Amino acid sequence: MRYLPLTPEDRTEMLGVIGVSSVDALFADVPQAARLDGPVNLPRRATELEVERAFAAMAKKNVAASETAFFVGAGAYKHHIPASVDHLIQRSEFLTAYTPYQPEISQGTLQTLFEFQTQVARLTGMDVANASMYDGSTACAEAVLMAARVTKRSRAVLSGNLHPHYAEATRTLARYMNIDVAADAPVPGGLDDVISQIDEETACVVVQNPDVFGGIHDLRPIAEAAHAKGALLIAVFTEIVSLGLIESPGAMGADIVVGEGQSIGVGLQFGGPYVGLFACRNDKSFIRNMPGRLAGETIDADGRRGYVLTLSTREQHIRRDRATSNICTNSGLMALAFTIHMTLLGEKGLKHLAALNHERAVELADALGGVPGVTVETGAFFNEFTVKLPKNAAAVTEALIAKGVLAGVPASRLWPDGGLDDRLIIAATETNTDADIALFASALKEVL
Amino acid sequence: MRYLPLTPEDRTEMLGVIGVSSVDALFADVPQAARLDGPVNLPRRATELEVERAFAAMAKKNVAASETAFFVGAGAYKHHIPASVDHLIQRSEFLTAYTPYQPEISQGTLQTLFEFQTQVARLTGMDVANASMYDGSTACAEAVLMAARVTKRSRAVLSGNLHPHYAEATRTLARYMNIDVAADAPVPGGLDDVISQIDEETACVVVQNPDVFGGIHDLRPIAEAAHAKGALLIAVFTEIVSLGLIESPGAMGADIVVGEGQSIGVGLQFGGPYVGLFACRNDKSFIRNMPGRLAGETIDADGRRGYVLTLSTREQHIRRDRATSNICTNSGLMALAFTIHMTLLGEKGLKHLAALNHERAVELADALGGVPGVTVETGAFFNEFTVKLPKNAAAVTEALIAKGVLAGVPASRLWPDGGLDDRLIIAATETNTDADIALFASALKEVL
Amino acid sequence: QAEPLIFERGRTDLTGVDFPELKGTKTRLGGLERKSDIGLPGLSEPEAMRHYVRLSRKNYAIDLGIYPLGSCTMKHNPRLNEKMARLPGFGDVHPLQPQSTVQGALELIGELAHWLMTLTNTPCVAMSPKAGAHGELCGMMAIRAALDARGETGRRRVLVPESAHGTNPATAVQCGFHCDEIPANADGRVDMEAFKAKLGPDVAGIMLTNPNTCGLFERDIREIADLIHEAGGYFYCDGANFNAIVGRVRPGDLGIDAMHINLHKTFSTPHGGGGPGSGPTVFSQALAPFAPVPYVVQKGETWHMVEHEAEARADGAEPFGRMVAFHGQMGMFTRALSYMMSHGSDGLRQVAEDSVLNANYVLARLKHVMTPAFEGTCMHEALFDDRFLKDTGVTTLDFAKAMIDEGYHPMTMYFPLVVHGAMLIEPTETESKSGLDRFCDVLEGLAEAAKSGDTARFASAPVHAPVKRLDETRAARNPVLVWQESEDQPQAAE
Amino acid sequence: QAEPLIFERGRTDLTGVDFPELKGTKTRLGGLERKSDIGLPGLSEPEAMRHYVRLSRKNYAIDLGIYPLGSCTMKHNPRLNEKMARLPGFGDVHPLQPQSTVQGALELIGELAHWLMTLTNTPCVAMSPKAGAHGELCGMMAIRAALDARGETGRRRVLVPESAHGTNPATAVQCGFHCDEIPANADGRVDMEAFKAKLGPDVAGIMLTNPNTCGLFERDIREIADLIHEAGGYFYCDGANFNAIVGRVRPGDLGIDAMHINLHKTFSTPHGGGGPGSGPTVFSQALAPFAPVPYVVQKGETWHMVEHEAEARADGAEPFGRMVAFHGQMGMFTRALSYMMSHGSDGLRQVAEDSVLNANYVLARLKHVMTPAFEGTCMHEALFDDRFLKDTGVTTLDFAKAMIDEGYHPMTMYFPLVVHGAMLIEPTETESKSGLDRFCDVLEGLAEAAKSGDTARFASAPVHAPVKRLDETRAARNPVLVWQESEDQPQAAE
Repeated sequence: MRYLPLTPEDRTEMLGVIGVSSVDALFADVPQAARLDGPVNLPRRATELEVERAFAAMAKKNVAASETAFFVGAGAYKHHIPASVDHLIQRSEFLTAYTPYQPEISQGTLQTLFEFQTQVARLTGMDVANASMYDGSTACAEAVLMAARVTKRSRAVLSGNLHPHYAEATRTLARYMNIDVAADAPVPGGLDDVISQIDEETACVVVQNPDVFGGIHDLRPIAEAAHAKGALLIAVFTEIVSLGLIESPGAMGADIVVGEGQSIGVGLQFGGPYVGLFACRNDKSFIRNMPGRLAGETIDADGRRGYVLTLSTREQHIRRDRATSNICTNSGLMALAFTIHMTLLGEKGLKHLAALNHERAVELADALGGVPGVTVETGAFFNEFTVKLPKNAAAVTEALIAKGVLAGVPASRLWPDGGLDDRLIIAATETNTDADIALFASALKEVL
Repeated sequence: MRYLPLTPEDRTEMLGVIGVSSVDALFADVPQAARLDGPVNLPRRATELEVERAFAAMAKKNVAASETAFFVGAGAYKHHIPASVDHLIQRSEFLTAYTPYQPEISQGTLQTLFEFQTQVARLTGMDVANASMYDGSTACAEAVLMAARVTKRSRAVLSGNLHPHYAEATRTLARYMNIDVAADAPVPGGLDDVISQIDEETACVVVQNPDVFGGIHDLRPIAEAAHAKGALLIAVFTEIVSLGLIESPGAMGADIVVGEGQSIGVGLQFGGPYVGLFACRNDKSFIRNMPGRLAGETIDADGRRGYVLTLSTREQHIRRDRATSNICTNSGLMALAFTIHMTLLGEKGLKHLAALNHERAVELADALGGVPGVTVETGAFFNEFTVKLPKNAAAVTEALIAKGVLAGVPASRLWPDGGLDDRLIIAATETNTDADIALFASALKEVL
Repeated sequence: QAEPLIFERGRTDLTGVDFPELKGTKTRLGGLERKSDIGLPGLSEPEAMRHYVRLSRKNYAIDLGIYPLGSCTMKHNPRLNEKMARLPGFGDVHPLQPQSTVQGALELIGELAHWLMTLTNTPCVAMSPKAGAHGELCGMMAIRAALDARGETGRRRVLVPESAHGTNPATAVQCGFHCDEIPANADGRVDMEAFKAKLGPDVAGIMLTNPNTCGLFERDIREIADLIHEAGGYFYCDGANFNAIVGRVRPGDLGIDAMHINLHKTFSTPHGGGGPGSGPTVFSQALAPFAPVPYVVQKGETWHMVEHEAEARADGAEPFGRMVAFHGQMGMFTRALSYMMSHGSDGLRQVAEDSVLNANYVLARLKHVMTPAFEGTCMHEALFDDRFLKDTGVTTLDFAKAMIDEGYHPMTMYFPLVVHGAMLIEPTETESKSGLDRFCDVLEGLAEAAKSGDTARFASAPVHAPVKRLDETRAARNPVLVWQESEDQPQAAE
Repeated sequence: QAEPLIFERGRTDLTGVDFPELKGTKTRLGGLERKSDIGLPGLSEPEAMRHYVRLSRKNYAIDLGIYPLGSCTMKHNPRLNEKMARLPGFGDVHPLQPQSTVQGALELIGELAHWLMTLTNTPCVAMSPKAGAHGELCGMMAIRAALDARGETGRRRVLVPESAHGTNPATAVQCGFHCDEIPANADGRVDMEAFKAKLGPDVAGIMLTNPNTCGLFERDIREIADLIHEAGGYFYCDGANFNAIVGRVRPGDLGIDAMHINLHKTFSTPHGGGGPGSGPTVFSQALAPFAPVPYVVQKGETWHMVEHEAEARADGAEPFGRMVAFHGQMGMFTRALSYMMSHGSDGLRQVAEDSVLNANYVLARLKHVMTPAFEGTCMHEALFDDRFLKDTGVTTLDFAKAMIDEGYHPMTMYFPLVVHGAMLIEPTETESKSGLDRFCDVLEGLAEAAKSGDTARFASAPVHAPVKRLDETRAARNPVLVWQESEDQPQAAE
C-alpha cells in the first residue's frame, strides 16, 4: 500500500527484535472475542485513480457556486480567494505541522497566529483576540459561557435576529452549564427589542450585525443598556467583510466580539472547516476567562523576539476540569488562510472589497425590488437583505435552480415553523456580475 | 497592480535618489519616434476573477482527456500521475528557482538532476544521461548532430517509422549544418529496411522503438549493421513506460538513446512542456560532444559530497560559436516531475504499470479486431497499435467524438499525403477502463 | 533570520489584490459607515508570498521528518486527499444550497458515516463535531440527555482515569458532571478494585481512553463496560488512540456507548499547525436517539439532511440539540473518506498492525538505554519515564529540546501525568524501518550522552533551530497578544 | 543535513504507487521482454515526499528573496498562472486530438499570438520554439531561408557584438553562418564605425540584444537597422531584455526583422530550476513567409492549426520547416497569457517603467561604493565591474559567494565578457523599494568590508549554505554523472 513503508521483510525483522512471533501477539491484551479474524465488511484498497473517479462522480452531482448565478449567504459567503492563499496554506511546513507545542521549531505557525490575533483585534475594534475557534457559531456559544464566568451571572439574552444555528449551538452548550438562554422571535425588517429583556441577572446580550436578515444596526444603545445593568454586549458577525465598510463592534461598545471568518481565505466548503474569530476587551478577568489558544510574544535565550502559546493555565490540558473550555484543536490552517488573504488585501483592499460588495447588493436590491410583488424588507444593509415574496420562498428557490440561479436562503430553511415562508434571504458579493443580477431579476419575474 | 510593490510615493522618492525628474528620462536613449505615448492597443489590467473567467470559458471549449474514453497517443500518452508529484513540483524552492549556477544554494535542483540522470541511464541501459532536453523530438535532432560530430560523418538515416514530427525536427536542425538526412516511407505493419541504407558515410541510423505505429522491434541486427560500417545507432522512444516491459535499447546495442519522458510525471498539456531524455555510452568523445546540461558530483571545501553543473565547456555560454549546441534552458521542472514519479514507482511499480498498459492494449486490440472490417496491423506492440479501417480514419475519428470516444490519431494527421488515410494509431493505458474499451468497440461498429 | 511582522513591513496603502473600480452607487448603510481606520497593513503579492514562505520554513512538519508526538497520531498526509477536497463540487458548495443541488455532498457524508459505523460496529454516528474535544462533548451530552430522559437527575459523577487527556474532565464539566479520578494500577491500566469501589447510583458513566494514554490496551474493558452498564451508567470511549486498532478491533464489540473519532488523527486529515480537526461521534443503540442534528438519511435514491430538532422528533429521535452551524467539517470528511477508500478494509487493518509494530520496535530498540514506564509490549505508543535521566541533571524537557538539535521533533513530554517525566512516542505506521532506526540511533546517543555527563548540550538546546529556547514564563506573566506600534520590540540581547 | 540519494535509500521492491492486479492476459511482445533488471529504487509515498521536500529546502528561490541575476529577469511567479495552466481543459488535452475538440486551446494560442504581435508591432509570430535559444534558432533559420530564397548563397557572415549572449554565436553557427564580432565603444554600445566597416555583400545580418547585455539601450538602433537592411542583411534582435521596454517601446518600430520573446522571463512563467522556457519568435513582413509550422489561423468562428508545410505552401507561405513535435509550450502559453491579461496594456507599461526605475535605484544607491561599468543611467539592469575590489584580494566570485552568507542570491558574474569581473544586477519590477534598500545596504556593507581588509569572510564564503564552496574543477576533471553502487562516495573530509 502506497502509504505504508514497511515491507514483509521489515516486519519479520522487527518482530525478531521485539521478540514476538507475530503481530497478533502484540494484540494479546484485546479480548479474544473482539479480535477480528479478517477485514471488516468494506471495500478493499483502491488506487489513486479509482479514488479520483469515485470522488469525481460524487462531486458532479453538486452544483458548484462558480457554475451558476449565486446568491446564497445566511452565514457563509462566496468570495474570490487569490490563488496564492491556497498555494501558501499547502506548504508542507504549514499544512503538515502540529499544534506548536515546541515553539522553537514552530515559529512559522506562531508568528502567523500572532499576526492573525492582531488583525482580528483591529478589525473588530477590540484589544485582544485568540488564535481562532472552530467557527462562528461555537465562538458565539463560548462567548456566552465566558460572559457568565466574567459576570458570575447565568442568564443570556439572544437577539431573535441572531443566526438560528448560532442560537441553537449556544443553547446546546449553555444548557448543562445551567445558563438560562432567552431569545425573541426573528424580525425580518428590523430588530427585536433586546433592551427590554436585560435585567440584573443578565450576563450578556448577544446581537448579530449585520443580522441574519442582512440588516445593520447601531449597537450603541444596546451596549449602553447592557452596561447600565452590568451585562456585557456580545456582538456577532457572520460576514467579516462588512467590517471594511461599517462601524466596528468595538467602536459601538461591544465587550466581546465573535464571528465567522470564512469569507476571507477559506471558501464555502459546504460548511466547514471555517474559522471562528474571538476578540474582547483587554481586561485581566476577560483574558484569563477566554477560551481557546493564544499566541504571545516573548524572547529566547539570546534575547531575540519569538512567539509561544501562552496563558495555557486556562486550558484543559493544564487545568483539566477547571478549564475555561474543553477546546483543544483550533482552526489553525483556516486562520492562516485568513491572515494571508487579509495581508494581501490590506486596509485599502478590504475597504474596496467591502464597498464593491455593498454596491452589488444595492444594485441587486434595486433590480429585485423592481419585480412585481417583491418587497425588499431590509432598509440598511451591507451585502445581504431579505425580500418578501408573493409565493413560498422555498418553492421559488427550487424553481430558480433550473434557470441557473441559486437565489438565496428561504427563511423557512432556518425557521421551519417561523411563519416566514415567504421570506428569502439574499446575498450579493464581488463575484456577482451584472449579468448574474439581470438574470436573477428576469428569472424571478418568470417564476412568480 | 497586485504584482507591483512600488507605490507612487516610492517612485517619486527613488527618482530623487537617481537624480532624474521622471521615469521618461530613463528612456532617453530610445529614439523619440519609437517611444509610445500611451498603452498599446490591448485590454487594460484584469482582476484575478476576470482572468479566471476568461480562461474557464476557453478551457470549456476543449474536451479534456479524463472526460472521455481516450485512446490518443502517437508521441504523447495519458497516464495517471500521483497527486504528490504536482504538489512537490509546486514547492516554491523548486518552482521559482533558476538554473543552478550558484551550486551552494541549488543543491535541491542539482541532486535531483543527478538522480534523474541516473534513472534515465538505467532505464535506457546506457552509461550516462544529461539533465534533460526540451522534448523528445529536439533530443532526437541533437543526437543526430552529436553523432555527426563524434563520427565526423555527415549522413543520417532515419527510419520511416520514426515519428514524422521527430524526423521533421531533425531535418530542420540538420539542414543548415550540411547533414544529409535520408528517410524511407513509413511501413504501418512492419519496419522499413534501414540496414540497406547504411553506408561508409553514414554517421547514424535512427530507429524508433516502439515505432510510431506502436510496433516493437529487435534493434540488435540494426546495431550490428551500423557498427559494422562505423555508424552509430540512435534509438528513439516516445513511450518511456515501455522500458518497464521491453528490452532496453542499450541492451540491444544502441549508442545513443533519446526519447520523450512525458508519460512519467508530466501529463498531456497539449504538447508541452515535455521532457527530452538523452543518454549515451560512456566514451570520452561521446560525453564531450553531448548537448545540454550535466549535473556532476564533487566535494565542497569541507570534503562533503555536493553537486554542480559540469562540463560546461561544451556549452554556448563558455564555448560560444564552438558549442555542442545552442541550448541554454532545459526542461528542469519536468525532469523533476519525472524523477519524483519514477521514484514513487520504483522498479516494482514501473514494471507493474508497464504490464498493465500492455494488458489493456492487448484487450483493446482484441476488442477492435473483432469489429467487422477492422484489421489490427501491428503484430508485436507495447501499448499502441495501428488498425486498418474500411473507411477514412479521420472521418471515423470525427464521428466517434460524439459517442464519447477520442479514438486515436489518424495516420493522415501525421502524413497527409502518405496514402495512409485508412490507418488509425490507437493507444491504451492504465487509465482505460473495461467500459472504455467496450464503448470504443461498440461505437466503432456503429460508425463503420 | 528574523522575519518582521506584517505590521512592521506592510502599509495600509498597499494591496496585493486587484478589484474593478467602484461605480459610485448610492450606499444604503443607514449612517453606520466606519469612521475610523482599521490599521491593517497590506503587502503586494510578491512580498506576501515571501513573507509566508519564509515564515513557513521556521516550522517542523511531518513532511520533513518523523513527528513522534504521542497521542497525536501524526502520520503522512496524502496529497490525493487535498486534491479531492478541492474539487469544485465539494469545495465550492454552500451549506444552505437547496439539498437537491448537493446530492453528491450528502452522499459523501452518508458514505463516510457508513465506513465509520462499520469500523466501529455501531448503529449511529453524529458527523457535526468539529474536533476531538467537540466529539467528546457530543458523546457526553448524549449521555446527559439519556440520563435526563430517564429522569436520572442524581447521576452526575463521571469516572475518569488519572491518565486521561485533559479534555475528558473539561468536557464532563461542560455537561454538568463532576469528575472522580480512578487510579491506575502498577500495570498502567485501570485499577479494577478502585473502579468497582467507585460505582454507585450517582455514577453517570466512565470516560476511558482505549488503548489508554500509557499506550496500553485496557484488558478488562469488557468487564468495565458490563459493570458500568450494570451500575446504570454509560461508557464513553475517548477515540484518540483508535489508530492502534482500526480495522482490527471494533469498539462496538467492546461495549462502548459513545466514542469520538479524530478524523485528523486516524484518518490523516492534515493538522495545519493546530487544526482544523473533525470529531464524528459514534453511538450505541442506547444513545443513538439522543444524537444531535443535523444528520443525513437516504430515502430511496435521494439523500436528505435532517437539520431541525422538530423533524428529528417527528422521526422518533430525541436529539440533544445542535452543536454547530451547518453540517460539520466537510473538508475533513472528503479527505478522510479518500484516505479510507485508499486503504480499504485490508489497508486499514494493516495500519493498526504497522502502527503497533512500529511502536513496539521503538520500545524494543530503546528499552536498554531509556526506561519504559511499564513492562511488556505496548500498543501504538511507547511510553518512557525519566528514571534513566536520574542524577544526570537533564530533565525530560532538556532531553526533548536536545532532539531538536538532532533534527527531530520531540515526543510528547510530561503526559500522561501518571508517569514521572513522561515521554510518549508514537511513530505511526507511515514511518519506515530505516527511518525508525535512524531515530532510535539518535535517542540512544542522547541517552548515553546524558548518562555519561555530556550534559551542557541539553541545557542550552536547541541551538540548531530558528530561535533558542523561548521564555514561556515571561510570555504568561506579561502577555503580549497583539502587536502595538508603540511597544518596545525586544529585538536583540539585552 | 545531507540528504542521501534515492539509490542509497530506496529499494527496488518498494513502491509508492498502487495499481490494480494484472489479469494475466497473454502478452504480444514478440519475444522482446526485458531480460535484465533496471536498478530503479522506489520509495513509499511518505518517504518520497520527505526526500523531495527536504531537497527543495536546499534551493534558493524567488519566493524566498530577490534573485538579481542580470539577463535572467527573475520576477515574481503569480500562482494564478499555475492555477490556470492546470485547468483540465488546458492541462489534460492531447496535442493530436481532433482540432474540433481543442478549439479553446487553439484560441488561447491565437490570443497570445495577438498580444505578442501587438506588443512588438510585428505581423507574425512563430509560437513553437521551446526556449529562448530555440527562438533564436527560429529567427536565424528564417533569415537563412530568406537568403536562400533570394539565392544569396554568399551571405554567411553574421555580425555579433562582443557583449552578446553565448547563445547568439552558437545559434548562428547552427544555421550555417559564421560570426564576426563587433567591438563595443567606451559607452558600452555598438561601435558604429566598426559596425559600418564590417558591412558588405557577404553579411547575412546582425544579432543584437537591445537593451544590450551592459544594461544599456542601443541609441543607434534605427540607424543600425537601416544600414543592415541597406547592406542586404537582416536584423535579428535578441529579446532577452524585452522586460525593460515591454508596453513602452515596440521592437517592430525599431526596424527589427526577428526577435524571440522569453515567456519565462518577460511574462513570468516560472523557471523551475532550469526550465521549461518558451521562446516565440516574431517576424517582420520580410521574414514572415519563412516562419515554421505549425501555426494557428482563425477561419470565421473556427480556429485551425496548420501543421504541415504542404498546407502552408498552399497558403503561399514558405516555411523553413518544423522545429519540434506538436505545437510548442502550451503550459507556458497559458501562464504567459494569464500574466499579460492580469497586467493589461497599462500594467505591462508599468512593468517596464518599474523595472528600469528599480535598476537605476540600485545603480544610484551603489555607485559610491561599487564601480559602475559605464556612465549614466541604465535600463533594467545595473552593471558593475570589479575595479572597486582592486588590490583587496577579493574577486567577483568571492564577492558573489559572500552575498550568499547574507541571505541573497548573487547577481550574474563575469558576464558580459566585455567588462572585467562583471556583476550584472537585474532587480525586476516585482521588488519593493524597502527590499531594494535592504539589498543595497548589504552590498554596501560587503563592499566596505572588502575595501577595509576584512577579507577572510570572502575567501571562505559561503558558510551559511547547505554546502560550502564546491569544487567545480574536480567535477569537470573526473566527471561523475550517474550514481554507481561501487563508487567510493566522498562523504566526509579527506
